[in-house]
Parts: sequence; C-alpha cells; structure tokens
Amino acid sequence: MEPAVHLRGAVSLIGRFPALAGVDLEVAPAEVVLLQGPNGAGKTTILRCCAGLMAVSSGEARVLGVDLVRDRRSVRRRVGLLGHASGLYDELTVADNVRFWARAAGSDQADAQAAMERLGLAGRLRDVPVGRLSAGQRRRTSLAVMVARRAELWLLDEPHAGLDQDGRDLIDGLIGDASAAGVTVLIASHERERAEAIVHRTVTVAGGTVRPAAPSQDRPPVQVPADVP
Amino acid sequence: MEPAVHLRGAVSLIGRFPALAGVDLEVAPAEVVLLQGPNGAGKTTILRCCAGLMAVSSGEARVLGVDLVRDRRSVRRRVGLLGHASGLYDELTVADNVRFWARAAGSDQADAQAAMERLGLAGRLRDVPVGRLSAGQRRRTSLAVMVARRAELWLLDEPHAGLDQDGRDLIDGLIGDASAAGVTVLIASHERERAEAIVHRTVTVAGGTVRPAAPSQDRPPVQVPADVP
Amino acid sequence: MFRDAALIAGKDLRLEARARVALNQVAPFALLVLVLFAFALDPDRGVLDQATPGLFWIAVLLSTLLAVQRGFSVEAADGVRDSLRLSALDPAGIFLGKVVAIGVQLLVLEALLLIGVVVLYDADPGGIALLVPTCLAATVGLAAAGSLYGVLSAGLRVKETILPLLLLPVLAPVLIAATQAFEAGFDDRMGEGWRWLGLLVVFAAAYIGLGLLVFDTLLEEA
Amino acid sequence: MFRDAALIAGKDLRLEARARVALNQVAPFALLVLVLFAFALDPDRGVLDQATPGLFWIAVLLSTLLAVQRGFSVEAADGVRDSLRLSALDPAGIFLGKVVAIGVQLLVLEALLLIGVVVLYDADPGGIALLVPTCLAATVGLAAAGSLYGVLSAGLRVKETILPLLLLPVLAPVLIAATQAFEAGFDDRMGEGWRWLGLLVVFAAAYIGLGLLVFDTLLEEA
Amino acid sequence: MTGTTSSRGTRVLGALTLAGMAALLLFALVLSPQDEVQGEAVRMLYVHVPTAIVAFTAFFVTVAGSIVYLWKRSEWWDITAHASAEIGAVLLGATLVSGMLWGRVSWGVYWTWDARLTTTALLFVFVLGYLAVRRLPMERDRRSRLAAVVGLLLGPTTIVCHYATTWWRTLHQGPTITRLNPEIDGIMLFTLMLGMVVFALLYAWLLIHRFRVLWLEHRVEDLGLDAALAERRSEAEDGGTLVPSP
Ligand code: HEM
Ligand SMILES: Nc1ncnc2c1ncn2[C@@H]1O[C@H](COP(=O)(O)OP(=O)(O)OP(=O)(O)O)[C@@H](O)[C@H]1O
Ligand SMILES: Nc1ncnc2c1ncn2[C@@H]1O[C@H](COP(=O)(O)OP(=O)(O)OP(=O)(O)O)[C@@H](O)[C@H]1O
Ligand SMILES: [Mg+2]
Ligand SMILES: [Mg+2]
Repeated sequence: MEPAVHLRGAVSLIGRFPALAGVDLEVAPAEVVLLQGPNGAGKTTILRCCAGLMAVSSGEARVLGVDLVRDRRSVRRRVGLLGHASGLYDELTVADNVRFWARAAGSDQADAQAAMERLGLAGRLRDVPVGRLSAGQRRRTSLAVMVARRAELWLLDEPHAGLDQDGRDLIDGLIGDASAAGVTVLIASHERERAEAIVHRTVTVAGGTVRPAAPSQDRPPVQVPADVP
Repeated sequence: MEPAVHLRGAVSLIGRFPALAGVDLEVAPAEVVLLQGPNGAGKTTILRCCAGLMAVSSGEARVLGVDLVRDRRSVRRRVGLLGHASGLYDELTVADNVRFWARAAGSDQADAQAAMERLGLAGRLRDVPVGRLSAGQRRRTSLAVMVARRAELWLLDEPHAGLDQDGRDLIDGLIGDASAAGVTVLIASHERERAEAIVHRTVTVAGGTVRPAAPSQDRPPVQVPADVP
Repeated sequence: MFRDAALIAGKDLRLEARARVALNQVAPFALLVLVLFAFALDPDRGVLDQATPGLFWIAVLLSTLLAVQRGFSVEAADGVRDSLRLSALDPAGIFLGKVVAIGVQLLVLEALLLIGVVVLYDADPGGIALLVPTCLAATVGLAAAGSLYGVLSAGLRVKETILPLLLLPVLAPVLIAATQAFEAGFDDRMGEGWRWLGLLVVFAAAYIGLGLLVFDTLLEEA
Repeated sequence: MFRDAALIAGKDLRLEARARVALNQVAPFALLVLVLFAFALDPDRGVLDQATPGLFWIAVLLSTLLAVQRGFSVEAADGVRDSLRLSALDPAGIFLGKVVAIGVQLLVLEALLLIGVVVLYDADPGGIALLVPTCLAATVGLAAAGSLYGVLSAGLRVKETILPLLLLPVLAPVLIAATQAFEAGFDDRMGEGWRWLGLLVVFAAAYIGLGLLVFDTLLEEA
Repeated sequence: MTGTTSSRGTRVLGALTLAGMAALLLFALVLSPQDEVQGEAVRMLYVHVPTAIVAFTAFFVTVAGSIVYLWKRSEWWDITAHASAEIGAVLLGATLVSGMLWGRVSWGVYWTWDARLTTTALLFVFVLGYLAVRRLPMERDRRSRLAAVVGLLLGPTTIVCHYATTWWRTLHQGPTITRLNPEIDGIMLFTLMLGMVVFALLYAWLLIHRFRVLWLEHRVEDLGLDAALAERRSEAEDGGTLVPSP
C-alpha cells in the first residue's frame, strides 16, 4: 500500500533560509505520528509542505499519492490543517464561520452542525463573533472547521495548546476516531507526555532534518491497526 | 504585609458581556499562583485586569498597592505580561525588538542583552526579523522582552505553550528565580502537571468567578518562602 | 465556479450588512472627495464646469481603493489566505465573488455620487442612456482590476501603500474613458460617447478574463 | 517626553530604512497622483496652470494618508498597542515621535514633488522664501492631525475606511491654506501669502497642542 | 415608566414648537413682504438662517458635552453630545437644502464653490464621520471616549464655517443680521427672530426626546447586566464545561 506521506531528502526554503534541509519521513495510512523537536526545528514547515502550502524545492515528496514537487494544489482539499493561525473571519460569528468554511470545502450544513456540536460550540458561543472569543474557544472553532472538512490527512500543529482539560480529551478522542476511520494524522507538539500517549510513533525533527532514531522513544512502537483501508 | 494582588467581587465587562462576574483572589508577594479552568472561564481577563489593561467596573481591585478602579495606569509599568499576542514589531529583528521594548520600559541595553542570552536568542536569531520566526522562537522573544522589563509582578498567559523542552525548563527556572527575588507570579495554564509542579497554590476559575475550593488540589499548599521581602 | 462566487459574494455582503462600512464610511468619503477637490481647484475660475466628470470619476476611483482595501483586509487576517488555499473553492470563483461584492457596493455609491454631482456641480445628466451603461462597464472594470490587485497586496505587510501605487495607474484608463464618456453624455455628443463606452467594455472584459486566468497564481503567491 | 519621542521616531525611521516604504511606494504614488489628475482634468484646456498648487497639495494630502496608514498599521499589529500601554513611554512622547517620523517622510516627499511640479507642469517656483516655510508649517499640521487620527483608527477593524473619512475634512483647511499660500508664492503676492502661512502655523500649533493633550485617551481607548 | 419619552414639560415644549411653527409659516409666507432684490425667494431666509445658527449651537453643545465627558466621564453629557450632534446634522442638512433651493433661484445654480458653501459641506461630512464613530461596534465607554475626541474637533470646524465669509471673498452673503444695526426691514427681522426661536424650541424638544431614548437604551443595556452576571456565574455550576452534559 502506498504511504500517506513520503518525503525523501525534501528541501524547503523560506526566502533563502532552508527551513527543511533534507527530510526523510514515511507515514502509513491511518497511522498517527508525532513530530517533536526544538523550536525552529522545522515541524511547522513539514506540516505546511504536506498541506501543499509551501513548495518543496528538491527531493521527493508524495502526499496521498500526489507528487508535491510537480503539483501541490490537488492535495490541498484532501487535507485538514490546524495551524498556528486560526484562519477565521473575526467579524463573522462562530456559526457563520464554520458554515462558510464547511461549504467552501464541499461539505454540507449537517457536517458543520455536527462539528460545532462535537466541539461544544453549539450553545451560547454560536452567535458570538470569532474576534470576541477566548484563545481556547477560537482554537475550538478552527478545529470544528477542520473536522467539518472530512479530510484524509490531518496535520495538527500543537493541537493541545490552548485547550482546556475537556478539550484535550476531546481532541484525543477525535484523533483516535479519525485514525480508526482511516485518516492519517501528523501531529507536531511539545507536550510530550500527552501526545505520546495517543500516537503510534514519534519522530524527532532537528535543524530541518529528521533524526534517524528518536531518543525519547522508550516504548515499543505501536502497531498500525491492520483493519484500516 | 499588603497582598500583591487583591480582588474582591471584581467585575469586568467586554462590551456587555461580564467576562469577570465577581472574582475574589488574594495573592501574597513572591507567591506563585496557578489559575486553571475551562476555556472562556476568564483567566486571560483576570491577568489583563491585573495588568491595568482592562477596566474593573465594580468591586475591589488592588494590585501592587494601586487601586485599579481609580487608577489603572500607574501599575502598568510595574508588571510584565506574557499574553496570547506577541506585542512585537514583525519587521524589526529580534535584537531591535528586545532593545526597543527594554528601553521603552526604562531598562538599559545590558538588561536587553542579558535577557536575549538567557532565552537563547543571542545567536543566529538575533538578526532575524520577528515575522520570520517560528512560533516558539517568537514566544521566546516576547519572554525576553518581559524579562528585560524587571517587573514586580509577572502575569503569564500559558507560558509553556509553544516552547520546546529546553524552553519549558528555562521558563520554570525563570519563574523560580523571579519568585526567589520577590517577584509575584500569576500563571494561567492548561498544562496542569507541568504548571502545578512550580506553583505554590492553584486556583480554579470558572464562569467568570473563582471557585472556593480547587478540586484538583491534592497536594498540600506549598508554603510561601519566608525570606522574601 | 458560480456557486463558489455566490458563496464568497454572499459572505462579503453579509459582512457589509453587519459592519456597514461601505454605507457609513465609504459613501461619506466619496462625497468628501467631491467637495474637497472642487474647492482645491479654485471655483471662481470656471474650471469646475469642465472638470465635473473628471471629479466624479476621481471620487469613484478613490472610493474603489477604499472598498478594495476593506474587502481584502478581511481576507488578509490571521491565516485566512491559507484557509482559502486549502478550501475546495475555485480561485476563479473567489475572484468573481469578490468582483460582485465590490461591484455592488460601488454601484450604490455611484448612484449616490451621481445625485451629488447633479446637485453640487449643477451638471445636467443628458444622455442617461449613455451614463448608465458607462457606470456599469466602468464598475465592472474597477472591481475586476481592484480585486486582482487587492489579492496581490493582501498578503503583503506593506499593503496599505502598495495597493494604491499599483492600482491607480491600472485604473487610469478607466478614469479617462469614463470621464470622456460622461463628458460626451453631459454635452450630448452621443456618438463619441459610445466609442468610449466601447473601450470601457473592452477593459472590463479584459480584466475579468485576466482575473479568471491569473487569480489562481496571485492567491498562491502573495 | 523628548527622550521617548526620539526613541519612537528612531524606531520608525529605522523601519523605514529597512522597508523603504515611503521612498519606494509613497513617493511614486504621489507622483502618480500628480500625473493622473493632470490627465483627468484634461490638459489641453489650460486648466493645469491654474490648478498646479491645488494638485501639489492634493498629492501631498493623499500621501499623508498613506504615510499615516503605514505608520500606524505597524503599531496596530499583534498586541503592539498593549505593549505600548504597558511601557513606561509617555503618550505625549509617542505622539511627538510619530509626528516627527511622519513629518520627516513628508518633507522628503514634498521636496520630490516640488521638483516634479516644476518639471511636469512647467511651474515657476518664485517666492521660495514663502514656499519653504509653508511646506514646513503645513507638514507639521498634517503630521500632527494624521497621528491623532492614526492612533484613533489603528485599533479598529475598519481602519482602512474610517481613517480617510475622519482625516480628510480635518486636513481640508491645511489643503486650502497651503494652496492659497502657494498660489500667492507662485504669483508673487507675498503679503497675502504670509497671511495664509499664519493660518497654517496656527493650525499646526493647535494640532500639536491637542495631540499632546488627548493622545493618551486615544491610545487608551482605540 | 410611562412607556413614552414625553413628560408634561416636553408636551408643553412640543405644543409651543408646533404653535411657533404655525406662526412662523404665517409670518414667513403671508405677513412678511417680498424683497426688492430677491423677490419671493427671500422667504427661504426664515428657514435657512435659523437652521444654520441652531445647528451651529447644537455642535457647540456637542463640543461642550465632549469636554465635560472627557473631564468628568459624565454619561449625561456623553448622551447630550451624541443627541445634539444628530439633531445638528439634521438641521444643517436643512440649511444645505434650503440654501441650495435658494441658490437655484437667486444664483441660477444649486451649488457653487464658494468658501461658505464648501465649509458647510465639510462640516456636514465631518458630522457624518462623528456619527460613524458613534456607530462603531465596540464597547460603549471606549466608543464614547473616541467620539468625544472627534467631537472636540467639531468646534474649530464650525468656527471656520462661520467665519468663512469674512476670511474669504465669497459670493454668499456676509454677516448681515448679527450686526448691531441690521439693514433689513422690521417685519422681516421679526420673522427671522421668530424663526430662530422656533427652531431653537424644536431643537430643545427633539434633544430632550433623543436624550431620553439614548438614556433608556443605556439603561436597558445595564438592566441586562444583572441577568448576564447571573448567567455567567451559572456557567461555573454546570461543571464549567463548554459541552452540555448529555
Ligand atoms: C447650498 C447653499 C448654501 C449653504 C450651504 C449656505 C450655508 C449657510 C450657513 C451655514 C449660514 C450660517 C452662517 C453663520 O451663521 O455663520 C448661512 C447664512 C446665510 N445665508 Fe446661506 N447658504 C447657502 C445658500 C444661500 C443663498 C443662495 C443665499 C441668498 C442669496 C444665502 C443667504 C444667507 C444669509 C443672508 C445668511 C445669514 C448671514 C448672516 O447674517 O450670518 N445662503 N448660510
Ligand atoms: N528569513 C529567515 N532567516 C533566518 N531564518 C529563518 C528565516 N525564515 C525562517 N527561518 C527559520 O526557519 C525555521 C522555521 O521553522 P518552523 O516554523 O518549521 O519551526 P517549528 O519546528 O515549527 O518550531 P516551533 O516549535 O517553534 O513552532 C525557524 O528556525 C526560523 O528561524
Ligand atoms: N461580545 C461577547 N459576547 C459574548 N461573549 C463574549 C464577548 N466578548 C467576550 N466574551 C466571552 O468572554 C470570555 C473571555 O474569557 P477569557 O479570554 O478571559 O477566557 P480564558 O479563561 O482566558 O480562556 P482560554 O483558556 O480559552 O484562553 C469568553 O468566554 C468569551 O466567549
Ligand atoms: Mg511551529
Ligand atoms: Mg486565555
């Protein structure tokens, strides 16, 4: 079976700075992988490359079967990215935002509604403009947008940051469900204990490359569930 | 001795919404206190009120001996706030930013230099424009600005978020040092384990109020060090 | 594509309905420009009579600038561009949606300004038959070119300054052609007027075409 | 206060030295306005000669708008306003610093434009003795009023549109007085010119005074 | 509460205003003579000048309200400033319209680029800007303070408008009435003065009503506060979670 993410010697430049300096990474479908490593290592850059938002200037890069070096657009609508920025319209309400972005992704209103309910946004917050939300509520809204998209690959940049205890449990549940449904999940996170508990495998990024062996990997790698498509 | 923070029945409005609906909170000088609670509970609002950035519309509020209801400006230069936003000029370099804000706070170049070194920004990153930094590097720069201010009260909104393992240890160290030097520290955080390890006391915020008893407080409250000024 | 355009235009018009920026701010601004320029050009020398159509279109032009700035500052916020790229929306549809939203606001504005001009400058709107299509064609051209440069500058940190710089020269032909068509309309030289109108239509078509082709690239790179 | 002003102005001028926005974008924009409006007002009718001072000051006015937008978009970013409030900087000092930074950029621009006007419109800059102080006084007035409204609008989501709306009517007296002073200067009617210059000085002083008083409130609330 | 914003005082004021209006119509249209130069058009004077002068007064009330508000944070003055600017805008609009109609008759055009007319138009736009600030979606206090600063600037703008005829050579009439020895006919002068009084009454009447409406709006907002506080606190009771328990 073809891997969901396949990077080999991938280089990516921000201006003239090589944010990725030859990354090798292989992720199987429905696998949940954690990227960890110091600040500025290139985790966000890897996720953005996989989403087709940044160019891979040399090396091999294939995501969901699409060759990113040749064509990085067609992969975009198939991934869900939770980035550092919210990607929401501050002046529109939570419900307007989730509905708009769900429709923009080709999902329907029912998906939007379900996502809002799942993330606890269907109550009072529904009609609050996003610009007024607290940091965690805003993050939940971005998550709802992502969930409503029905993507095949989730790219989560520090998914736990800003979420309260319930939110953390919620997102862990979402990730578990997604993986069980065959969605591949790539997580960048500094919350090691929390993240390691839910991933199949941890990969260490440093200096724009992936380290061969992850040093903190003191648990045996979890087997990828065999029954996923 | 007068408490560093004294709130009694404090109400604060965002528009017409009572983000704080009567908060009671007392923090002794040099104490390190954790605010925890669900998203939207009012933690950020408490911190911003203490910094003199938001008005307390009724109730008592005294911070560092200043009555915030009457005068919320004179307290500002005496606190250090690490908020959700970075407060930096994206187009200026790390060094330019830290120096500018240090001077704007009345500190001198040596403070700025020391802060940058302490936070690992004195190397390659020195001359990178802040807009180009990774999330964690940006956070470190905000922290450097805060450290360079030499404040009497630190207000840290999710200080661990975005920082790598080194950064986390670093900030724990900074908080410990600050408290030992007599600085009062108020932390809002969702990373319970990490935060509880460094605070003297945990307070639970919910629905714009402080809950009488913190449910997760299963450790005996740490004694405030007696030798602080 | 048209479904996407409707989605985007609907969103923008809902935003306008909520914030009333075009109505409360851009429209008074347009009136202001009209008044200010007329005065700067020293009335008692009889300049104004000749300059009325020019001033009308200068006011429209500057308002277009504001409308475009507003329309794309919304899209520039906090990762929205990435969201747009990641969405399944057809870039050509996004472009059309923005053109429609900006165009509708401009048309309302022009109607107001036209009343202003007739009253303030004592202009006599002869050939309505010419004026209305001129406004329509010019508006489409302005909104299309504006959206093109709006998305180009939206991602840049210097958007406040680069947009006017890029947009004004591009819109200059519209300004000139529309002015001439109006002069012809006011003076009842219809034949000449239709020629200028033709130019406006060509311009509008060209920018719509160009937009459909390159909006993709602009959304990508800026 | 003056130390704070120097700090702010220094920071802004360093930003300008790095990004070259005033030089690479605002200055060409001003020239563009000059050329474009000359076009719109139809050169062959001899309007231009009379309108030169007006066009010069309209170009300066619109450039002021851009310079102010740019100068305060920097301060509006991601929590910078909070940082300013938390700093020990005197609001009056911040105000003066912004005025100086914007004023310096405008002066350079006016020098360029003056050359432009002389060349393009074949204008004859007689009474230099009048023109230079006029430029100085008008610039201080523009920069002061601009900074006042700049900070007012910087914190608002609708800053692109509300700033021009509020700023232009307030700057109109400067436009008028400076235009009249220039006309007097070009025509060698010095006596009248000095009277207009006096008005400009009063305006500048009034706005500096007002700014020192209310900048605090504006920084606080906007 | 009575369910309306009127009281005995305002009803008397309203009756007076209406009676005054009737009297003004009578004097302006019937009793006062034609002008030698202007003919019937001069009757426009009795609307044009009073609305202008009352509008100016209204703007100075706004300036005063802004100053007091910035100084004492008095809600009363804040609302007064707001209401006064709104009514002033309407009155100035009436000045503009009546002036334009009059201009059409006596100058042959609706508008000309005269300093008085231009400054009047600028003043009008500036008031629109002020009212736009008043409508910004933000916290009430913050908006009030911003508006107060903008409101201050109504002062100089109004003064420039008033002195426009003196400072520039204008087509528009210079000060004729305010001079000590008015050169106009007795009954015309009386009618004009009556117009001033009537429009001043109208201003006062509308101001009081508008003030009360705004005041009540604020009170309604504040009334919600106790309920909002209780609701906010109750978030803590149901576990403080965002997700309603199933
Ligand atoms: C659109 C056109 C006009 C506008 C905007 C306008 C505006 C004004 C304003 C604002 C005032 C009040 C000045 C003050 O009290 O300081 C005023 C006063 C006056 N206007 Fe007009 N006006 C217009 C047209 C006319 C015309 C056509 C006439 C008559 C031919 C006229 C005759 C007067 C007179 C006699 C006064 C009283 C002057 C005084 O004693 O202060 N106006 N106008
Ligand atoms: N113009 C530039 N000059 C120098 N360095 C640059 C430039 N642009 C980007 N960089 C660097 O590129 C790297 C980008 O890393 P990236 O954002 O992927 O890090 P990350 O692993 O996500 O870090 P974090 O954990 O802090 O989020 C950073 O080290 C940043 O400093
Ligand atoms: N206009 C408004 N309408 C409704 N609710 C509002 C409005 N403005 C602010 N709020 C609410 O005020 C609260 C602000 O809370 P605050 O930002 O202090 O939360 P927090 O405890 O820091 O949360 P987080 O953990 O998510 O950062 C949020 O619940 C937000 O929804
Ligand atoms: Mg990152
Ligand atoms: Mg928060």
